[in-house]
Amino acid sequence: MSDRTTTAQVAVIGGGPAGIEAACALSNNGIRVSLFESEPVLAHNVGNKFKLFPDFSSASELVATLSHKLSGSHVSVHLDTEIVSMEQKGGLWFLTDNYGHTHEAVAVLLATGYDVFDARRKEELGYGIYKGVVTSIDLESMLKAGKLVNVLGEQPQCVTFLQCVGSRDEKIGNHYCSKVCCVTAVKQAIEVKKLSPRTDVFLFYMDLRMWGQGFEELYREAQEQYGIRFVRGRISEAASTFDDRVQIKAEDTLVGQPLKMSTDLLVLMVGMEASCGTKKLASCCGVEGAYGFAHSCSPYLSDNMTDRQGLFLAGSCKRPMSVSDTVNDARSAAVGIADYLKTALSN
Amino acid sequence: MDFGFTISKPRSIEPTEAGREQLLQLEEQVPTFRRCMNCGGCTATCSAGQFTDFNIRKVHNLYRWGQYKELDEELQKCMLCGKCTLVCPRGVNLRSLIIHLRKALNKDHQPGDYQHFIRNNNR
Amino acid sequence: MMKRYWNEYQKEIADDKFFYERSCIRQTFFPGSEAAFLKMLREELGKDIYDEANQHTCTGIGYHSDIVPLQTTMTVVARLFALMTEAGYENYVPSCVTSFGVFTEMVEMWKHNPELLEKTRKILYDTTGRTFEIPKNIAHPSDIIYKFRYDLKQKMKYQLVNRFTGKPLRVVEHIGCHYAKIFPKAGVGNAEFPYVLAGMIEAWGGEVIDYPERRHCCGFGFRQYLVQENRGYSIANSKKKFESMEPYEPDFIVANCPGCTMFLDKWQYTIAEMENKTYDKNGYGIPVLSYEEMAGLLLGYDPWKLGLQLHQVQAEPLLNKIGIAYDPNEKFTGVSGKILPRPEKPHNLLV
Amino acid sequence: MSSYFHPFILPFCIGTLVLFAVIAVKFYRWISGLDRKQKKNVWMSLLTVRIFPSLWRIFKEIVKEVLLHVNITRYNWRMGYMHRSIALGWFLLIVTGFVETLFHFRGSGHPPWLGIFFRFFVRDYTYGISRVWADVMDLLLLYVLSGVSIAIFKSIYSRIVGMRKNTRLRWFDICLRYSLWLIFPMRLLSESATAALTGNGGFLTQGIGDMMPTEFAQVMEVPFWTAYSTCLCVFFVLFPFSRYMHIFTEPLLIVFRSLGVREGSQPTGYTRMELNACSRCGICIDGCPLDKDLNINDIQGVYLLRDVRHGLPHRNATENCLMCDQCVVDCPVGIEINEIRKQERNKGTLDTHDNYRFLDSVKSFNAIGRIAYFGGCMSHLTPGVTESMKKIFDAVGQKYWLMDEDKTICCGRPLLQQGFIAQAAELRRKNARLIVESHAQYLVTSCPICYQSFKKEYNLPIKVIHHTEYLAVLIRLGKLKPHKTGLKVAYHDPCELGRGCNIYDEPREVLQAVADLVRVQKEREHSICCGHSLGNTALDVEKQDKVRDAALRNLTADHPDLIATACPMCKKAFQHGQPTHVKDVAELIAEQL
Repeated sequence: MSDRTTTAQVAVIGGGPAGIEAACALSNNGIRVSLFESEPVLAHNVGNKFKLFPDFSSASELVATLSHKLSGSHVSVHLDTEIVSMEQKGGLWFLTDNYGHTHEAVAVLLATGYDVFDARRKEELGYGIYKGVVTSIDLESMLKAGKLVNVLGEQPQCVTFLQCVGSRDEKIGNHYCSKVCCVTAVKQAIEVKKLSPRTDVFLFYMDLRMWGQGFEELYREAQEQYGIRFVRGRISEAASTFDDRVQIKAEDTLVGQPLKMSTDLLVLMVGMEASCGTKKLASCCGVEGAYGFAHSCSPYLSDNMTDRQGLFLAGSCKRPMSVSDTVNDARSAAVGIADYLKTALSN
Repeated sequence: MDFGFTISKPRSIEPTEAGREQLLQLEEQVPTFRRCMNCGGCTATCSAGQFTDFNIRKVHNLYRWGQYKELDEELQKCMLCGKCTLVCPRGVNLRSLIIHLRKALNKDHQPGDYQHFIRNNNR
Repeated sequence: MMKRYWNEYQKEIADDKFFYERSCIRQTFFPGSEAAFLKMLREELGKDIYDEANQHTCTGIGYHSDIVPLQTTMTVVARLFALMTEAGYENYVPSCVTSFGVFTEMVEMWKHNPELLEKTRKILYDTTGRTFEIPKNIAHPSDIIYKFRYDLKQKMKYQLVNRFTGKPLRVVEHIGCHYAKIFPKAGVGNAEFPYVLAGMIEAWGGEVIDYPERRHCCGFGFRQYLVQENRGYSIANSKKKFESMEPYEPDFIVANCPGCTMFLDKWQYTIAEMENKTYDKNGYGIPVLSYEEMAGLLLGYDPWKLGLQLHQVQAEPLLNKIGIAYDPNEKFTGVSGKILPRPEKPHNLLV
Repeated sequence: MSSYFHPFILPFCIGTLVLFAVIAVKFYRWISGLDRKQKKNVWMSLLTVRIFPSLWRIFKEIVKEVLLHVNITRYNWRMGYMHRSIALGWFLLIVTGFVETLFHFRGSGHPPWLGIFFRFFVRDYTYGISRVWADVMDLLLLYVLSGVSIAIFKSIYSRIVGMRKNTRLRWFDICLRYSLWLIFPMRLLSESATAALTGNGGFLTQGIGDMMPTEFAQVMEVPFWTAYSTCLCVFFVLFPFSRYMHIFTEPLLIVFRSLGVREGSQPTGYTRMELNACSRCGICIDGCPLDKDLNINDIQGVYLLRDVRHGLPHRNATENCLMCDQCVVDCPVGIEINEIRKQERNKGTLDTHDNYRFLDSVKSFNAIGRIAYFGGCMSHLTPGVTESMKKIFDAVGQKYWLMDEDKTICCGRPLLQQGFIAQAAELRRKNARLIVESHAQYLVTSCPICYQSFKKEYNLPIKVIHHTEYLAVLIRLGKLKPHKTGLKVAYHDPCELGRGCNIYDEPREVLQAVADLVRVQKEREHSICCGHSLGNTALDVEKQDKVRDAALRNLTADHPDLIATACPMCKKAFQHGQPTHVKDVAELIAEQL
């Protein structure tokens, strides 16, 4: 074996909440784990967030806790290391990274996560063309910086959220629901109101899916305490006004009349897509499912397993998932992997 | 003639068998029609709707319930520009829907006079 | 063969010796109908029917419009019963469906609240010095014609058959709401499937149309009609019925309630004037007959003596279809031989 | 003269007479069936001096297309050879036959059928120069026979002439095809039999004749000639009712087209000419995206023309077409297929008047000294294009009037394409009023659909240009000096701009100023439609997407950095496809100012 090769019992690809949680759980059971993260930092998707729904706990604290846990474990962490291909030979997995190094493992956990939808593909909404049009990710960093301003640098009079950008859209090819945007929008709307109480906040939705514990209560709070206006209709065009605000066209479907209004900020609730890494590795291993996500054996009893021996999945590389679901899924993956290792090693 | 009162409009929609048949026929012609989830994107973007009160979503929902009154006149406002079809997140073929709706609502409709021409001029 | 469950319910209808009470609307708008009914019973069937000269309203219109209080209605009904008792009859026959409903209702109320009956007897006696017995049998004239429909059929000159096509005439039957909707057991065939008119039509060769709004109210609705501003609601109900029956292309409508006969007839004119819409293909409207007129025509009575010229929708196309002979010149000659004034022609409805 | 008669010539003579009588009647009906405008065009062309050069052009085109089949050869040389060998070969066979007869009889005194049955009647023609004639005739017959054999092979395996598919023919046409194929072998046999007996054949017929036993030739000579004559008769009598009518119709079509006749919104006698001029060669099937990508194989031009001509049901062929004009460009006869399709789409009573009164209140704008810019309906969904154009106008100091900044009155072309003629005209009147009243200098539009409409259907008093033309002019004049980047760009020709309006060079010229243009396998007039064309209402989005994906595959084969196009509709279609960077030409320029 060359010095460029590392060996471990388990290779975890992806250093987000799923990867870290699973790696720590495995490591705590005495299993040797390597973790690969293509970015120079861990958990960058969560790290970009300000607060988490539904209880407004801090996202950075979550990341810090996870990092702390990881550094306290015996996991060997490889940052800035992107796994570009992998193959299975004689019961072992061989992973090749972007430096050309090979890593060996008995089991592999794919925790490659998601990318956010590129809102420029919905050109009619003007992202990248009008400055007043931002994505939910952009808004998150504004909220994090505690500075919510319109194009002119003033406190916005009006902020409008639009749901389902890049999700539930057959034209873009994403038929699925991204699951977390509804509650995220409600959370962000409340945060906008907290930061700037005099701003009018509108939220355009097609259906509001408040599926988790505390979500419906959050929705009600947004209506009752924060006076956020919910409009059932999809915005189909955005244009700019003479004063650099954004003019939007929608229909209030409950009134049955078209609606044309100006807003300082139009926030596009961009959905989740399979990340580049997910797409690449899932297709490389032949576990590619719908829309480029990785495909698990069955959603009920073997949701962490794949059709390939020793290849496991955790988190949003399978489908859009919230942070809490992701972490739980990672733990269940760790249990599955530990079981697998027992049988694999005894054979 | 003024009788001092007018005929009241029905307060509620009462679906009929005939309306159901008509709807099924339309759904057969434009299968994507069933997919609509009433997001209103079509109405929001509608070119004609920028000038006048024309709501294609409302029109086809009224058709669903067999409320045909004045729908034909309403549909004539459409310019067939195709923006609605382009923005529809569910891929409803709205232009086809509009043409078929107009055919269904227009009792005198016959295909162009060309058939007649063929009969007279063929071979 | 379709099973007709309503056939299983038959109400009790007296055989002979009837006390007849006229209807406010029928005797005003369709006087020939009541005359024809009496003639049919007396001459064709040989029954005893008494036509009291001192009779009066049952208060039905006022009662259902909340103008006349209940106790007043009870007393008025009691007086009518007193007239019957005095004349020595026990079988009450009110010409109007609403009267029929009122009488049935009052009798039912007295049955459950004897103190009300006692109070009514006392008031009637105190005010008029009359006493009364509750009738043994209350039947609507349509019930009686229904009961004797086969006897009448033997005397009929015509059938409900289109003589041009040889097919049965397509008939819409309309039952007044107060006939069986208040007390289902008071109607032949119950409230859902009143068979009283359908039985006549089928016995006499016609075909009954079963259309979606068959049981819908004609739109009279008392309170709705009485206030002009509310009439839009009344007419909307009639319109709903017409729109529902239109695709079935009925040859005529027959009703057992005088109010229904009147509104189904007159509203067709109003709708034609307001919206230029008629419900037959040729623009004449659908003729509306009372059951007495229908029976009378088939028995060969003169259409003009039956008073068909007083209807808004003219019956000539129907008469031609059945093949009933009539003299167009006699149309506006009264019973007394006096020439009646000719009505103005409507703008839209063809006559 | 009577010595040159034999009963077997009768079928041929009858057939020929019927053929010419029927054709005369048809031609008369078609020509008298031209509408007023078309007749006016014909007279205008005939009565001016322009007629002389056009007569020469007509002659040239007839020779090139009817005999030489230059267009088909250009499309595919094997297919061209097949058509040419039969058409030109047969034509020369007839002409040479007549010349030979004339030569033999020194001008006159012979019955007209002699040219066809020369060898049978002139049995002693075996000396001197006659040998040369016989060889020439045999050579021509061989030429035709080579074409017929290719045709027979093609009917089994179309790839032999480079076609993906054979046209599906009516049984009537199939039968007639067999009778056509039989004619030439029968002639060969007849002449060989005569040659066997008389020795008057050329290298081919004599060669075969020499192999025939004399008794056989004696018995079979007349039956062979009779069969030959009968084949000709059957073919001629049924000819005018079959696809072969194109042989005589095509020259007529060329004449009238050269005299300035074009399809109108209603079918006329000219339409009948076009319908009859289709030889059902099937070239239109070859390029059709619906056939290639969706396997929809009953709607192509050939089937539309066939079904319209014979009055067969054709609702699907009428409606289900992208109107991408690929078939129109490919058609070797130059039939205006999609104009006929539009006539067929005529919506009759659905096409009502006075629908758009709500547009009457729209006010024009005093745009004296400005240009009018019309983004088009779709441009509201591609703000990148309109914003870039605004930036460019500002950069060159051009004052402009945004005709449809907030709301657009559709140009009417989508309605027209769907057969709503009156409604489209109403919209054109509304827009034309706004444009004329504004007194703008000229009209720039970003949408090729609107561009084609304004240019061809509006008759506007001002010049209409597409924004790519505008940008090309600005760059040529040096008013715009964009920075050249190293981007590799593949350009997609929108159907309406390229095949529709012949604008291929300007967008490329503009692109080359800012980027490196990558060659695409199918480009210019062969560019693949983006699939989302407004010409079609019958396809659902899933199917449109399949056509789009084929177009994308074609464009991205060379892995360009981005795809450039010049149509908002195409741009949207590609944006919705697999994540690919798509930009309008205008955006690329605006970015590099």
